[in-house]
Amino acid sequence: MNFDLSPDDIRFRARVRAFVEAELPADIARRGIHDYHSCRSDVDRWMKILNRHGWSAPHWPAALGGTDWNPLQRHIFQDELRRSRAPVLDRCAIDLLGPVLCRFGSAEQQQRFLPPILNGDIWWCQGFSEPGAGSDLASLTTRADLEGDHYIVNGHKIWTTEAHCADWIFALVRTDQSVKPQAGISFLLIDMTSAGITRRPIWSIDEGLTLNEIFFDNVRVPVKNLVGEPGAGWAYAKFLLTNERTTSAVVSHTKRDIEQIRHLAGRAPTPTGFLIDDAVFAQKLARLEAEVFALEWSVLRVLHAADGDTSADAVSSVLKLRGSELSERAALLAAEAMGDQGLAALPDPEGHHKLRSDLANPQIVDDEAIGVASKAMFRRAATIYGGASEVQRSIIAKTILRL
Amino acid sequence: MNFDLSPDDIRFRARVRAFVEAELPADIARRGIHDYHSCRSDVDRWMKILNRHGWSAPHWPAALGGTDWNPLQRHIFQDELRRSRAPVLDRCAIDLLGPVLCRFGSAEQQQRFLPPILNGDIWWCQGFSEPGAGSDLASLTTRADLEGDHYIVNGHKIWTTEAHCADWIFALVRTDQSVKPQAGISFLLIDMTSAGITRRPIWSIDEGLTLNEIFFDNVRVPVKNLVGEPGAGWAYAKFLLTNERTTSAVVSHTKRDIEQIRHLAGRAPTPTGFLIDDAVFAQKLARLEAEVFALEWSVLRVLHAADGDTSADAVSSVLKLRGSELSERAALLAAEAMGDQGLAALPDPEGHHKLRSDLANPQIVDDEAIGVASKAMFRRAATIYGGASEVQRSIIAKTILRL
Amino acid sequence: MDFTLTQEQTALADSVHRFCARDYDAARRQSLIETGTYFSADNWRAFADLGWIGAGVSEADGGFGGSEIETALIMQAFGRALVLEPFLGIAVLALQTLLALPPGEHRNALVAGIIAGDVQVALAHGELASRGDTDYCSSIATQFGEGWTIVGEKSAIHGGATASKFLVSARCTEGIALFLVAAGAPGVSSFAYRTIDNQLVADVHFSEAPAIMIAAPPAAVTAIAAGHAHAMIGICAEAIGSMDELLVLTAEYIRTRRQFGASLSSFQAVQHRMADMLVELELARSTLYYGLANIDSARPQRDHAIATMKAITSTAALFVGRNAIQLHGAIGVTEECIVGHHYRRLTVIAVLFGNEAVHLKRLSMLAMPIWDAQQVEVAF
Amino acid sequence: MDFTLTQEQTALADSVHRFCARDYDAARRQSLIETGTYFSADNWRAFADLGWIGAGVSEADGGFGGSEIETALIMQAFGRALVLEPFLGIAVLALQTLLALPPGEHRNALVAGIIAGDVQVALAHGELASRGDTDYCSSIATQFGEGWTIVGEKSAIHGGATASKFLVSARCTEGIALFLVAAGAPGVSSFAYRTIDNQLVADVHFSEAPAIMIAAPPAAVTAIAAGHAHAMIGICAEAIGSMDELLVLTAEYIRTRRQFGASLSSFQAVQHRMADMLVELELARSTLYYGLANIDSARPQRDHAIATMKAITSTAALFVGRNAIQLHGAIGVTEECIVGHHYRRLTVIAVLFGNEAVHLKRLSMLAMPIWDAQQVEVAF
Repeated sequence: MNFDLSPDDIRFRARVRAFVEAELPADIARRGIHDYHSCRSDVDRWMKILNRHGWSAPHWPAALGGTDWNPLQRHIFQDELRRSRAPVLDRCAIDLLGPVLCRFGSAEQQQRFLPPILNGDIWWCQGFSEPGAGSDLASLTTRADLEGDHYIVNGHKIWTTEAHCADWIFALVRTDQSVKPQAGISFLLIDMTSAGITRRPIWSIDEGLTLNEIFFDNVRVPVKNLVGEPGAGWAYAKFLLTNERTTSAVVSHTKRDIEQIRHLAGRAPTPTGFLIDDAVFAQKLARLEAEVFALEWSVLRVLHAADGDTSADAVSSVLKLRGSELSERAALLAAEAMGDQGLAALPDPEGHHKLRSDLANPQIVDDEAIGVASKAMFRRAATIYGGASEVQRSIIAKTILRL
Repeated sequence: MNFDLSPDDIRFRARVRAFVEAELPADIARRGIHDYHSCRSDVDRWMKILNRHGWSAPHWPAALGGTDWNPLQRHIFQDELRRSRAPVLDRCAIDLLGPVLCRFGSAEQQQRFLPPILNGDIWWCQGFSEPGAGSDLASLTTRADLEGDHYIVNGHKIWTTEAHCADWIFALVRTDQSVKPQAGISFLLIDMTSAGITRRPIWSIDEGLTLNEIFFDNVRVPVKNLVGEPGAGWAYAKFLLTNERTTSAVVSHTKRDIEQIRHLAGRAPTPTGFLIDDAVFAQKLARLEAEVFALEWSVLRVLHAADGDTSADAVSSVLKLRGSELSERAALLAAEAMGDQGLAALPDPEGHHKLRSDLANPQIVDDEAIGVASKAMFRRAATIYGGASEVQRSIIAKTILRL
Repeated sequence: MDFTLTQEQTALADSVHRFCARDYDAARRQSLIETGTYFSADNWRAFADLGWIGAGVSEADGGFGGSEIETALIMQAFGRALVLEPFLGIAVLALQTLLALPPGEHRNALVAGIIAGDVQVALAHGELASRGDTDYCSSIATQFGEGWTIVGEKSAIHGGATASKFLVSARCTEGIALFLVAAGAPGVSSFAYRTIDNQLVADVHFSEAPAIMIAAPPAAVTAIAAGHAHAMIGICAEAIGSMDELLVLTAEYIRTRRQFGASLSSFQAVQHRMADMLVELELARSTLYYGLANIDSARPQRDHAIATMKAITSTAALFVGRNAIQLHGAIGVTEECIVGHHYRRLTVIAVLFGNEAVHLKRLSMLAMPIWDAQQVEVAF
Repeated sequence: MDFTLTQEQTALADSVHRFCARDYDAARRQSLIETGTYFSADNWRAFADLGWIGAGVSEADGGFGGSEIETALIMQAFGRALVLEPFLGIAVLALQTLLALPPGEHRNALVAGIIAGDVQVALAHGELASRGDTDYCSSIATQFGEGWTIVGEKSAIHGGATASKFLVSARCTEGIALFLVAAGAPGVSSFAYRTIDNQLVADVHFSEAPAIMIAAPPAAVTAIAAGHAHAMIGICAEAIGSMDELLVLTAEYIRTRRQFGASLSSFQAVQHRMADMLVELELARSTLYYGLANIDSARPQRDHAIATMKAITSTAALFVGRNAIQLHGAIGVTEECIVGHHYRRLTVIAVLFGNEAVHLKRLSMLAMPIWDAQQVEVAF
């Protein structure tokens, strides 16, 4: 056992920090402090900067535009991006689709789709969930029927993140009705401008827009847009999800939240001083801090697990389960810190986040305080998406505890 | 709606308080402050005092030695007894068996058994649980086979509270093997001095003795000791349990714990003063206090439910579930208040509670501090006995929520 | 003691539920939101005409002779329907503060106007630093000839967005007094905004605003405390109504929704979560009764009941709201699902007038005797 | 970073586990309890002879060249077997306090004696008022010719029941110093007693007891803090071992125990509870690594790691211990079931050297920067 960071890793962090401080545009950095989702223009600009340095997708193979960093370095890189409040990239493309295309895509698909992803030119969304198939993906019913050199897609996807601004979608579709449920599923890439696609935005509890429904009505998709083998979609989807081993812990996001809470509580007046000096509030914040460090060291354990150690996949349920709870608690604690102002509806002053109304509290001007209420509400979904906590507990019981 | 106590009820509490202050012997009162179970001699003396006033079993019918108090008055009576730290009576006889005999016992059984119960002359234990039948009583296997005018009892009971000092046991036994499980069970009264009975004490986590195993080897029990009808034992057991509607909330016990914690924390030194002034400890204590008052008002609701309102039975699961949790938390908080001394093993200085060793901390002399560690450990069982919390949640889901 | 409703109380509760079912369904509520008004003058008129504003006011004060129980019944029904109008701020907090003052010309006229639905008065007392401490007030009143002027910043004032008059707390030499200030008076700037529950509040700034004193120090402090005690019962009752609705909605949903080939309600983890939600709700309901029982008790006893109620109800509200969404899954976090709106309101209620921590701190400061806390007097 | 054990570490852990399986099964442990000794001199001799006392000590100091990792491995194995001897108090707390002092005649001799298993020295530092605050000390040292005398009351001293020498903290004019006092010296009264986990501790009272100063103020305080940091790693490792054992025992039990016609492990509520226990355990294990990574770091960083570890492990210990019993049901609260003994030990560990609240308070006082807390130096 040895818990020291290597000098290389320490230098690596310094290098990333220096890069971000030099390259992240000031206006994007300031908007990054706000608790709204980054707007597409900020993300696009930042991805192009990263891409110039070859850092858009560090976890991809170096030959396809990634890097040869080790898992710890990739974690440090993400950690520094969160620290600097840089925009969050197009995760669907970079983190989910990218690794699948790198591994299972044809050379032609790789050449066609990977470069525009790295440069932020084409945005993707993920079409997995359906109204009748949430946590239970195997029961999906969207079908793709072969007709010459096209698939004809019919069906209905839901909870499709960022679909309102996505250019393409990668979807799980049923190409074979005759085999058992998992075996008939294929992985298809679909141009969102195709005829027959309708998008319906689903506004969410934070009054923001990330979720959508997508209806496919006889949408024609060229067969060359099928990834890998027909019927192998289930395996690709499982592969895709294992790439989320440690990111679902959202440790770096929550660390950023703790900094924010300290900032807000240090300025929040109470009858006797400032909230940060209230012993009970300080305990809650310290508890959160302790749990986040416990989670970060759990992430470090998984990052250093031997290649092919499948127990690390199971531990990712631990990370998701606790990470999502901490993420929600952190956002609520930030709101609590702000007192009366913590639950004021506040539209993005930059105008990118659409609230239903502009009746906002004009007293809230601190960048760190902007969007806190929306974040607190949005995070209510953290223990639901990506496999609800109840599902994670069952996975832990079955795969780790073998109950 | 009207939430005021009637002048009668207020006067009633004053009357009980005056009675207890006048009649509870000083030495018993002092020992009652300790956190050990009362010793039999204290209970016996106190029961005789109560019996002289006709107050041994207020919830029995007045004609059979009880009173005509209303449910609120019975609650106030118990509350005042807890407040004064009077010994806890022989619950098995008074609260469990008594009402069954009053309702289903023959006149002869009532005349024979009720008076010595009221006077604390004969102690009882309850033989329900078996090694293979804990929460799942219907599967019990102890059998009683009719042979002339005797039942021959063979089997094995476990978790039998106070059996080591009980004179008699009331037991559920299977008298008919041929019918469905619930239908073959009878309710039998057995003299513990009968030939063929072996008791094995089960020391528990607090190093105290309340639990026992009892083995029946061809024990002869006269048929006249059968309560009610053969095969009706299941119904009598259910009736017996409904008499615990509100007592399982143990509200008055936990109120007494809060007083104790305040006392201990007010004298527990910290680097800067006393623990009671520590904001974080004070929050924990206040949370406990708030929950206990919430529970007490829930008890009041059940006490005032209309006769025959069966929903009150279901609510008793709510009371047991939360009441047992609070009871455990209160005991742990008392131990926490005492700091280093909170988990010191401490034999009963009166010598009634047997610990495995007499290596006790001689620094602990405050009556309120004696037995705290034992209590903290004993209360770990609170969410297990009398229907574990998991069983209570299922009952609530099924009977109240109809899931 | 009697925990059942009288015939009149049942009739009142039914009448509010009927109104909400007919005139305050999700679609009508949503239209108040989408038009950006968050308030309907017609509804307010109905509240007055149906006698609800004065339901909890004695006949001597021009009301209909009920008590806080009637107010709680109305708020509970409003909680089920998530009514947006500031009944709490105006018909409970401001009105009950006024009622706690000794009779007088201004007080009586304001009370009559509020009950009639003609005047909306908001209590401008809380400040950003208060954080639920009702004793806190840093605004300053200065005498100026016959009248007064006020300087101060009041925060998140309920009903402040639609009120035409403010009842303002401010410090004069002798302590905290109450003043009447017209919303349109010079020196008054009001910033109305929404909280996440789609209710309107206002930050109101007074910069040498002209004012009339309507209660001097000792009476004013007493009245503010009384008003807040009533308001806390109001929001706790509202929370109970909202949680009642969530339990019904969630039970329905999990019975019909199927996953992994079985209805959600057949999963033990789901059943037990629902059981825990019910426990939280029922304990909170019990503390509402504890609060109601003591609304007219002497202060330390009333404070104990109110603090207990608010602490318990705040955590129950967060727990039930959170888990109602959790059991609904993704649909629960959409704007079109009413469950999320209940969560939003319950989250606001949990911090309104002080969160759990504030009220637990109050409980520990009170250090009330455990055994006599419910009996105002034991004749002994 | 490398989270896998070296070959030598694996061998050490195996050796301790083998010893415990062979010489420390439940029956042998119970006999130590029933004979009222709670300690076996043979075992202590074995701990020394097998090189465990000196396993975490550098060769320069007469040890076997390991680090705190070796100590943690031993304590973790002891946690699984619930070893009663005061390895923690003597071989970790006292020994590491001494090791943190500058070399010197007394220190070197005591270290050698402890490692050899010949001398048992206990650190008499904590007092009843300390409650986990290692900076607290109210005992007084007075110079008396060449030597010193000490007046003070030390509380719950680990290893104090069997120690022949006490390393005592007391205040002199310059601050807190460390003194050596023989257990049998005049003015020393030692009251040994059991805690609920069947471990012995002692309250030790010094009434003008003669003493030799072995560390003056700044060095003494530094050493006491270092000794406690090592001891906290020791008990957290012990807790991990105990929790590991509880998860194994409980999983076995619920797989075999049947209720309502099905094995307990088939109930979803039981499965989910076990999952939550595992999560608590794994997060605690992670903080043990955080603590180990920083045992030699500069103080604010070391303090952050230790406080995080102790806060997280304390709550995990209570949660896992409590629920292991809960899932066992009635059998879990009997003395003959080892599960209850784990709970008793875990409950003690949760408060030893300060409970969760104490360590969270320390964290908030530290107010460490979030981003650089793990990196001792970012070359930037």
